[in-house]
Amino acid sequence: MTVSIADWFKETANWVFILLAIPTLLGAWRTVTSNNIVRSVLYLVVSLGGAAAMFLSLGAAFVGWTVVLVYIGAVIILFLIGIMITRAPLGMKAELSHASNVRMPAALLSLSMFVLVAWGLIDAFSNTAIEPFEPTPTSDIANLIFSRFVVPFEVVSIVLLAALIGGIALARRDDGGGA
Amino acid sequence: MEFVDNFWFQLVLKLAGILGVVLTGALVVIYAELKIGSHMQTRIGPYYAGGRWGWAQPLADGLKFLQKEDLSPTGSDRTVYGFAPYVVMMATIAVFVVVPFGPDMVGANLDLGAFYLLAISSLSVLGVLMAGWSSANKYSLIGGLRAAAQLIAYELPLVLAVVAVVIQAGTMSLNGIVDAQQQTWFTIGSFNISAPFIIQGQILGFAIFMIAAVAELSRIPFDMPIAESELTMGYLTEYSGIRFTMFFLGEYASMISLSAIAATLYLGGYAVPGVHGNIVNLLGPGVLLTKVAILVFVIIWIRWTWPRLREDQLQTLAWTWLIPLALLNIAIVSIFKVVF
Amino acid sequence: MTVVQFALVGTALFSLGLYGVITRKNAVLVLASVELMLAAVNINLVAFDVYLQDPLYSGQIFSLFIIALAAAEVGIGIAIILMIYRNRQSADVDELKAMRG
Amino acid sequence: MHLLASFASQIILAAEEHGGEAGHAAEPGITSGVLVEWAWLIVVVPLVAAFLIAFFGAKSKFKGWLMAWLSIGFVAVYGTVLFVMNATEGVLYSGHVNIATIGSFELEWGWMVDGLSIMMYFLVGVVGFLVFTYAKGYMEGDVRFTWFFVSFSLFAGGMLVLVSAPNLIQLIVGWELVGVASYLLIGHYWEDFANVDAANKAFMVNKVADAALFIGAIIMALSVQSFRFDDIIDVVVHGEAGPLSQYAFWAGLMIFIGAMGKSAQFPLHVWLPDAMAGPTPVSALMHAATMVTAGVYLLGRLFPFYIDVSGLFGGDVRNIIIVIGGLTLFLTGFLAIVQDDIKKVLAYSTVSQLGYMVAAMGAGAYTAGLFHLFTHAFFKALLFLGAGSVIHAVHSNNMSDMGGLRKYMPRTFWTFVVGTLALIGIFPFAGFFSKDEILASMQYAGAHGQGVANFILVLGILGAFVTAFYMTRAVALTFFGEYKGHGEPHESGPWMTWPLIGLGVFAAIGGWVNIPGVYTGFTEWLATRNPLTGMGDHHAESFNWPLVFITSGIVILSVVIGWRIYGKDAETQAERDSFRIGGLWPLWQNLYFIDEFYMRGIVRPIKGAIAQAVLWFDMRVIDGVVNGIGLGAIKVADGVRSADEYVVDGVYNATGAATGASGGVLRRTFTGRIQQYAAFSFVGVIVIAVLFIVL
Amino acid sequence: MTTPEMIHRSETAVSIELQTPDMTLNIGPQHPSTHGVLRLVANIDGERVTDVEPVIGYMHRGYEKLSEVRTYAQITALVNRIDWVSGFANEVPFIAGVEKLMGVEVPERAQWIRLILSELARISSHLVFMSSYPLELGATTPLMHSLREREYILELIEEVTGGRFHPNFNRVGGVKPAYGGGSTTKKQSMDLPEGFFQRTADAMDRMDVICDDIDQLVTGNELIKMRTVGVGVIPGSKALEYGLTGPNLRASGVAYDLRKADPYLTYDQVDFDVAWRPEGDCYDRYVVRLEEIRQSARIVRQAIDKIPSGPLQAKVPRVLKAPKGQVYSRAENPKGEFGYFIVSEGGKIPYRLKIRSTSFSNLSILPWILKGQLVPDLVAIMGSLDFVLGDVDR
Amino acid sequence: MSKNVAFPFPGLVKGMWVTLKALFKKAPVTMYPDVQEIPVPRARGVISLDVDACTVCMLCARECPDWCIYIEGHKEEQPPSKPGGKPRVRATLDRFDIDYGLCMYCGICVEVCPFDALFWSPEYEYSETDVINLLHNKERLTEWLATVPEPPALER
Repeated sequence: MTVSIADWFKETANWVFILLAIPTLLGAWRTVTSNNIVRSVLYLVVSLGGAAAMFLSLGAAFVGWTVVLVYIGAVIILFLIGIMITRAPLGMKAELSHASNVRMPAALLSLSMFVLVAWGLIDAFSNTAIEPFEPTPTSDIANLIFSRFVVPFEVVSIVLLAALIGGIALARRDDGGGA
Repeated sequence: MEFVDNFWFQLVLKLAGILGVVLTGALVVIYAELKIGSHMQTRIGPYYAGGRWGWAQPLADGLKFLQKEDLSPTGSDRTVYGFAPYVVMMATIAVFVVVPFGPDMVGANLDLGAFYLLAISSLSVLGVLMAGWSSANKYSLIGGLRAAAQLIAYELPLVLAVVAVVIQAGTMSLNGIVDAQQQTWFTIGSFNISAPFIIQGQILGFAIFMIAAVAELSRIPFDMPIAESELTMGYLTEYSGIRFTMFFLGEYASMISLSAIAATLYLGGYAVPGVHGNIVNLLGPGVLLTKVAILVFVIIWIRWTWPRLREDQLQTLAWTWLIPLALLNIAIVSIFKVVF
Repeated sequence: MTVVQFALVGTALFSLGLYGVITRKNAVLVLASVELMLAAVNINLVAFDVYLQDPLYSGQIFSLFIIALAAAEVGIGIAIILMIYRNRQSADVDELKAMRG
Repeated sequence: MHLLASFASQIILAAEEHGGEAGHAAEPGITSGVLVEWAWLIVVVPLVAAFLIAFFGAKSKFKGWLMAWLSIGFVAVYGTVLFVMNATEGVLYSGHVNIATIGSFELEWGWMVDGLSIMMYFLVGVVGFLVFTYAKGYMEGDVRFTWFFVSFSLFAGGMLVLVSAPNLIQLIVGWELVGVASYLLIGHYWEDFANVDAANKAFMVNKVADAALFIGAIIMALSVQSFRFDDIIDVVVHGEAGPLSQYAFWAGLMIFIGAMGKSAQFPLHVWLPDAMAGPTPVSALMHAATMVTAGVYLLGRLFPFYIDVSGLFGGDVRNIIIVIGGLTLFLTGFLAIVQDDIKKVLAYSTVSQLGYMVAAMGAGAYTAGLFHLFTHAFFKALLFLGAGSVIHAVHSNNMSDMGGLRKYMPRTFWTFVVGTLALIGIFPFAGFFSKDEILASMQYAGAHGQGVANFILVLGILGAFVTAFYMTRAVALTFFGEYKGHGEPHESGPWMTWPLIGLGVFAAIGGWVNIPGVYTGFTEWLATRNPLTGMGDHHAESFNWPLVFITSGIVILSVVIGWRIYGKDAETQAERDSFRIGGLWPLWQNLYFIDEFYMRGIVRPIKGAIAQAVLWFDMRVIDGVVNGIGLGAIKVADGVRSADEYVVDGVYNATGAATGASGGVLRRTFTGRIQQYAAFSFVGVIVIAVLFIVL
Repeated sequence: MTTPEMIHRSETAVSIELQTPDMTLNIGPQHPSTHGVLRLVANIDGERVTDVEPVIGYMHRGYEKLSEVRTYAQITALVNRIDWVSGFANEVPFIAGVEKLMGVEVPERAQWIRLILSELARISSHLVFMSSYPLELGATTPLMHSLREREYILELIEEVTGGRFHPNFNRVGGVKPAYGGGSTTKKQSMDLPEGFFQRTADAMDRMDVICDDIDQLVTGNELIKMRTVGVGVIPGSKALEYGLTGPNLRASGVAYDLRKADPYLTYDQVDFDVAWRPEGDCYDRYVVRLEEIRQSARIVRQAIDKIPSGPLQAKVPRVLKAPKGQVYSRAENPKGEFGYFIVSEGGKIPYRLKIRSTSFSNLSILPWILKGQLVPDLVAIMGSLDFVLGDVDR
Repeated sequence: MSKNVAFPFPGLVKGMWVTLKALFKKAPVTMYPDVQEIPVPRARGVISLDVDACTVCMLCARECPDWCIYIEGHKEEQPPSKPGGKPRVRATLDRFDIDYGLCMYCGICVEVCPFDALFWSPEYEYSETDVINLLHNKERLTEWLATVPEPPALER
C-alpha cells in the first residue's frame, strides 16, 4: 500500500509527525554545534523528547516512556552532574569543538552518510505506508522479554552489573593516599 | 448534551480541572502548612490576611511574589535560568493527568499510568539542576547537585516500590490498580472482603514509597538541597518573584500529587472497600482528597518535628536500606502472587 | 504515515550524531552525540517493527535493550571522564593521547 | 453482641454441614449432640480468658486469677463430661468452620472430639485446674501475678487449640501459641538473665524442630492436597497415596523431628531442664499435661500414618522413632542422678519418661504410649507441685539445702511418696500399669519383626532401674535425714496442699482404667476415631508375667540400693552423694557434653575452626602448589635460557628491527584520537557501501 | 629496593595528582548559620571542607577602648552588651573585680540575688542554644518551644532589673533595682518585687517540664543523634590546648567548672552537680547544656530557700574611685569562663580593661575542628560550640 | 539516654507526639497590636521628665555613657522669697532632649538624678519613621510622666 504526497499531507498524524521531527532535528543540530556545554546537553533533552514522542505516535508507549525515564530522567542527569562537577563554565565557550579543518571533513562525511542511506531507503521503500496498527500491549512485550528474549535480557543484565561494578571501581577514591 | 462527549470540550474541562486541583490544592496545602506548622510551634500563624484565620495568606503571598522584581543574577544563563521553574512546574502538573479521582474522573486512563508518572516525575530533577547551574551561585550549584544526587537515589526505591504494587495489581493502569484493591481479597463466610494494598501486605512498600516521596519532595528530613542553615536556600537562592512562586507552588503541588499517587497505589485511591457502583463516581474525589489530606498532614507533621539528615546519611539510607528492602518487598509480593 | 519518514528522521539524527562524535572536543559531548546515534537506531527499530507488524515485537524489545545498554555505557563513560578530569583537570578528548602509536 | 451471635450461628451452621459429611452419627454406639457440637467452647474459653485478664485482670478481684481459674475449671468440667460420655457411649465428632478462602486454599478452623482429643481435654482440664489452684497459693505476691495468669491461660488455650486441631495448620497455630506462651512463662522472672537465656534456648531449640515440622507439614499437604488429618490418614490407609508414596518417609521424618523438639527427645532435649527457670506451676503443667505431650500427641494423631505407611510405601520411620525414644529414656535418666536441683531431677525424669512414650509409639503401641502419657501427667504434675511446695518452704531449689522435711511437711511428703511410687512403677500405682504395658509392647514388637525393639526393651528395663534409683535418691535427700537449710520450714497452705492430694488420688488409682486382662476400657476410649482409618495398634491382652516380675524386682532392688546409699544421713551433701561411677560421673555432670557440643560443634566452627581450616588450606596447599610451580619454572627456565640466548635472540632481534622500521611508518596513523578512528571507520563503511552500489 | 619512604613519596605524588581543585566557598558574613557576622573562608572539595579560615571583626565595637574613658558605672552598662544572650552574667565578674579592687564587702542578699539572676541568665542562654541548635540541624519546632520558655525567664529578669537583655543591675557594693521602677523616689529603699520568688520557683518547675519536652523532641531523636554523635569530636586535651571553657570543655570530659573550682558569689553554699560528658562530640555538648539547665533550676530553687533578708547595697562613696592596682576577675558564664583584667591608676576610670571573652576562645578551635568535615557537619559543629559574635568581636 | 541509634523509631515517634500535643494546645501568643502587652512596672520603656523637679544640674547628661542627653538652661533672677531678702538665682530649663536613637537604656541618668526629676515609664510604642523624631524634647518627655506607674510591692 502506497500513499501519494497529497494524501500524506491530508493525514493529521503526519502533521503531528512534522511537529515532532522539527524540534527533534533542531535539538540534535544544536546538540552537536552549541558552544555552551550545558545548553548542548539540554538540547539533547529536546531531541530525545521528540524521539520519545515519535515512539508514542507509533503506539510504542512503553519504549517511549522508557526513553523519558531512562534517558531524560537518568542519563541526562548523569551528563549534567558530570558537567557540573567538572566545573561547567557559564556562558559561551568556543573550544568545545575542533577547528574547522576537522569540522568540514566531518560535515562532508556525515552528509554523504545521510545522502547514501536516505537514497537507499527511498529507493527501497519510497512511499510505502504503514498499515493501520494497534498500540502495542505492554503485557505482550513483558511476556516476550521473559520468554523469547530471555537470553538477551540476561546478557543485558550482566552488562548492567558489569557497568555497575566498573562504575564503582572507577569512582572509588583510594583511601590510602587520599587528602 | 452532545458537546459533553466532544473531545476538545473534554480536554479543556480536564485541563481546567487539573489546573484547578493543582493550584487551589497547592494554595490549600500551603495554608495548611503555615497553620499546622505554627500551631505545632505554639504560634498562631496567618491571622490577618483575608479576615478569619488568615485564610487568604497564601494568596497574599502569591500576590506579593508577583509584584516582586524578577531578578536574574549577573553572569547567569538567563534562558536556562528562566526555563528551570517551568520545567519543574510542568513535570508536576503532568503527573496529575493520570491520577484518577473517580472511575471516570481521570485526565487520561493510560495503560502505563504508573510507569508514566514515574517517568514524568523524574523530569523535575532536570529543572532543579538547570536552576542550580544557571544561577551562577556556588550555593545554588551545590544545592542543585545535592538535589540531583538525592532524587536519583530515591527514584530507585520509588520505582521499586511501585513495581511491587504493579505486580500485586497485575496492571500499570492507575484505575486498574484501584480496581484491583476493590477485588475480593478473601471471603469470610459469605462476606467478600476487599482491602487496600497497604493492608494486603504492602505496608513495607508503602513505608518505602512515602520515605522516597518525602525525599523526592526535598522536605525535612531530606531537605539537604535547600538546607537553609547550610546552603541558605540551595538552588532557590537566587530566585525571586514569579519564578520562585513557580518552584514554591511546584513543591506543594507535587506534595499533593505524590500523596495522591500514594493514596491511589496503597490506600485504595478514590474507592472505599465494599462500596461499588455509580456512587463511587460521586464519592471518588472526596474520598481521594481525604486520603491525600491525611498523607499531606503527616508530611507536614514530620517537617515540623524532625531535623534533617546529612547528605551521606541520606545516600546510605537509600542504598543500604530502602533499595534492598524494596527488592525484598518485591520478592515477597511476587512469591505471594505466585503462591496464591 | 510512511515508514520512510521515520527512517529519514532516524538517518538524519544518526548523521548529526556522527558529526558530533567527530567534531566535539569535550568528552561529555562526544558521549551525548553517541546517544543521538543510539536514539536514531531506536527510531528505526521501532518504526520498522510497527511497519512489519512483528508479532514478536523484536524491534521494540531490542530498542529497550539498547536503552539499557546506553544507560550502562553512559554510567561508565561519565565515571571515566570524571576520573580523567580528576587526573588532568580537563575533559578534552584531545588530551587523551596516551594510546598514541 | 449481634455480631457475636451471628458468628456463633454461622459456626453452628457450618459445623452441621461438615458434621453430616463426616457421617459419624451413623456409627453404632457413637454419641453426638449439643454438648459435643459445642465443644469448641473448650478451646475458646481459655483464650478469651487470657485476653480478658490481659485487659481487665489487674483491676479485677484476685487480679485475674479467678477468671483464669474459672476458665480452666470450665475446661476441666467440660473435659470430664466428655470423658465420661466417651467412656460410656463413645464420642466421635469433628466440626469445621471455613475462616477464609485465599485463592484455592481454604483456611479452616475445627475441633475434634474423638477419643484422643477427649483424653487430652480431660488431662489439660483436670491437671490444669489443679495446677491453677496451686498457682494461686504459689504465685501470691508476685509482681507480675496477673501477667502470669495471662500467659498461663494462653498456654492452656494454645495446648487446647493444638489438641483440638483437625488439620495441620491449626495444629501448627496451637503449636506456636504453646511455644510463645512457654517462652513467656519460662522467662517469667526475666530480671535474672539466666532465665531469659533459658527462655531463649527453649524457644530456639523448639524453632529448629518447628522448622522441620513446617517442612513436613508442607510436604504432607502438597502430596495429599489437604491439611486435614482425616484426609491424610484416609489416603494412607486406602493405599492411594499418589505423590505421598514418594515423600512419605521425609514427611514422616520431618514431622517426627518436630515432635522431638516439643517432646524433648534426645538430642533436642536440652531446652527442657533449663525450662525449670520458670515458676514451679509452669513446670508442672508444661511437663505433665501440656507442651511436652504435644509431640507424643502428634505421633498419636498421625499414628495410622506411621503404622500403615511403612507397609504400603516403605517409608518406615518407626525404627527411628523407637531408637530415639529408647536412647532418650536410657541416657537422660542417668542425668537425673547427678542433679542437685530437685526440679532438674524431675525434669530429666520427664525427658526419660517421654522417651518411654515415644519408644512405645515407635513400637506400634498406641494405647501403651498414650496410657503412659495419661498416668504420667498426673504423677509428674504431683511430683512437681510437691517439689514446688518444698521449694516454697525452703527457698532453695537445691536438695543439699533440704533434708528431713517429712517432719515439717507431712502432707507434701506423703503425696510426694505416692507420686514417686507411681513413677517408679510399684503395684498398684498408676505408673506400674502404663510402664509395664510399654515394656510388654516392646517385647511384642520385638517378636513380630521389629528387631530393634528387643534392644529397646532392655534399655527400658534398665531405665526403670535408673528411674527408681534417682527417685529414691531424691526422696531420701529431701525428706529424710536432718534439715540443712536456713530458717524453719513449714507446711504449705491449703491452696497448695489440696491440689497435691487431688493429684495424689489420680496418681494412685489412675492406672486402673487399663489393666490387661481385667479391665481395658481405656483402649476402647482411645480407639474412638474416624472408623475409616485403621489403627494397627497392638495392645497387650494380658500381663506378661515374666516381664512384670523382672521389672518389679529390678525396681525394688534399685530402691534398696538407693536407700543404702542415700538413706543414711550425713552432715554434708558431698558425703551423702558419695555414690559415683568413675568415668561416667563427669559425663553425666556435663550432660553428655551436648550443650557443649552445640556451642563448639555448631557455633564456634563457623567462627573459628572453619576459618582456621581455610587459612591452613590457603597457607599450605595453595601456597605450596604455587611455590612448587614457581620453583619448577625456575629450574626449567635455567635450562631454556642457554638455548634462548643464542638461538631465539637472533631471530627475535631481526624481527624486532623489521617491525620497528615498519611501525615507524605506520604510527603516523595511530594518533590515539578515538574520533579519528571513528571517522575512518565510517569512511570505510561509506566506501564499501558505494562500492556495493556501484558494482 | 623500594624503601618505605619511596613508597610513601610515590603515594603522596599520586594523591597530589588525584586532587580535584578545591572550590572556595565564602560562608558568611551574611549566612543563616553564622550567628551574626562571622565569615568562614572554606576550601571545599565536593562536600568536604579541606581548609577553613574564620574571619572575625565585622562586629568590633571597641569596648575595651571605650572603657578607658568611661567611669565604672558606665562600663557596667557597656559590658552586658558583650554576650547579649546572657547579659546579666557579663556584669558579675566585672563588678566583682571592681569591688575587689576597692575592697568593698557586698551584702549577702545582694550576692544571692546576683546568683539567682546569673543562673537565670544561664538558663536563658542555654535555651537560646536549645532553640538554635536544632534549627541548624533542620528541626524548626524546638526553636519556638525553647524561645517561648525563655520568654518566661526574660520576664523574670525584666521584672527585677527593668531590662530584658541588658539589665545594668549591678552596682559596686551590691545590686540596685532601677530607680523609678514606677514612680519611686530616692527615699524608698528598693528590693525585689513581691512574689518574685514564687514566680521564679514556678518558672523553674516549667523548666523541668520543657527540659523533658526537649528531651523527647530533640535528645531522643535518632536523626539528631545521627547528625551529632561522633561528629566534631574534641578530645579533652585538645580542648584544653585551645583554651576552651564552659560546656564545650565539660563535654570533652573535663569536669571543670569555676562555680566549683573557684567558687564566687555564694556558689559554695548551694548543692549542684557539674554536668559533663566524656565523648566531646556535638551531641555531648548539646546534652551538657541541657543538663546545665536542670542544674541551674536546682540551684535557683535552693537559692530561693536560702536567701536572707537584708540590705542590697553596701555603703560606698558617692564618687567611685578605685585605688591603684590591678585585678583579674572571672566567672563561669553560660558559654564558659568570662574574665576581666582591670588596671587602675587610681581615679574614676580604669587605665586598661582587658576582656577575656568566652566565645573568642571557644572559636579559636574552629580551623582545627572544621578541617576535613562535611559542609553539613560544619554547620552542626559551629552550632554546637554556641558562640555569639558580640562575644567574639567585643 | 543511649547514644547508639539502634532502631530509629521510638525517638522519632516521641518527638511527633510532642508536636501533636502542641498542635492542640492554645498558643500562648499575645496578638499585638490587637492585644497590648502589659509590661512590668520596672520595665525601661521610656524616660519621663518632671520639669518642675529639674534643677539643670547636668548630672544626668554628664553620667550618660553615650551622651545622648542635651540640656540647656539659663540662670534667672528670682524675686526674694520674703520681702527684703536676697534675690535668688535659679536655673531654668530651656532644653532637655534625649536622643533615643543613641540611648542604650542603661538607666544611669535616672539613678544619678538627685532631685527625682527623671522616671522610667514602661511605654514602648514610640517608634518613628524618621530618626529625627526619636529626639524627644522637654514637652514630649513631660508627657510620658502620666504613664509612670506606681511602684510594685516589694519582697521582704
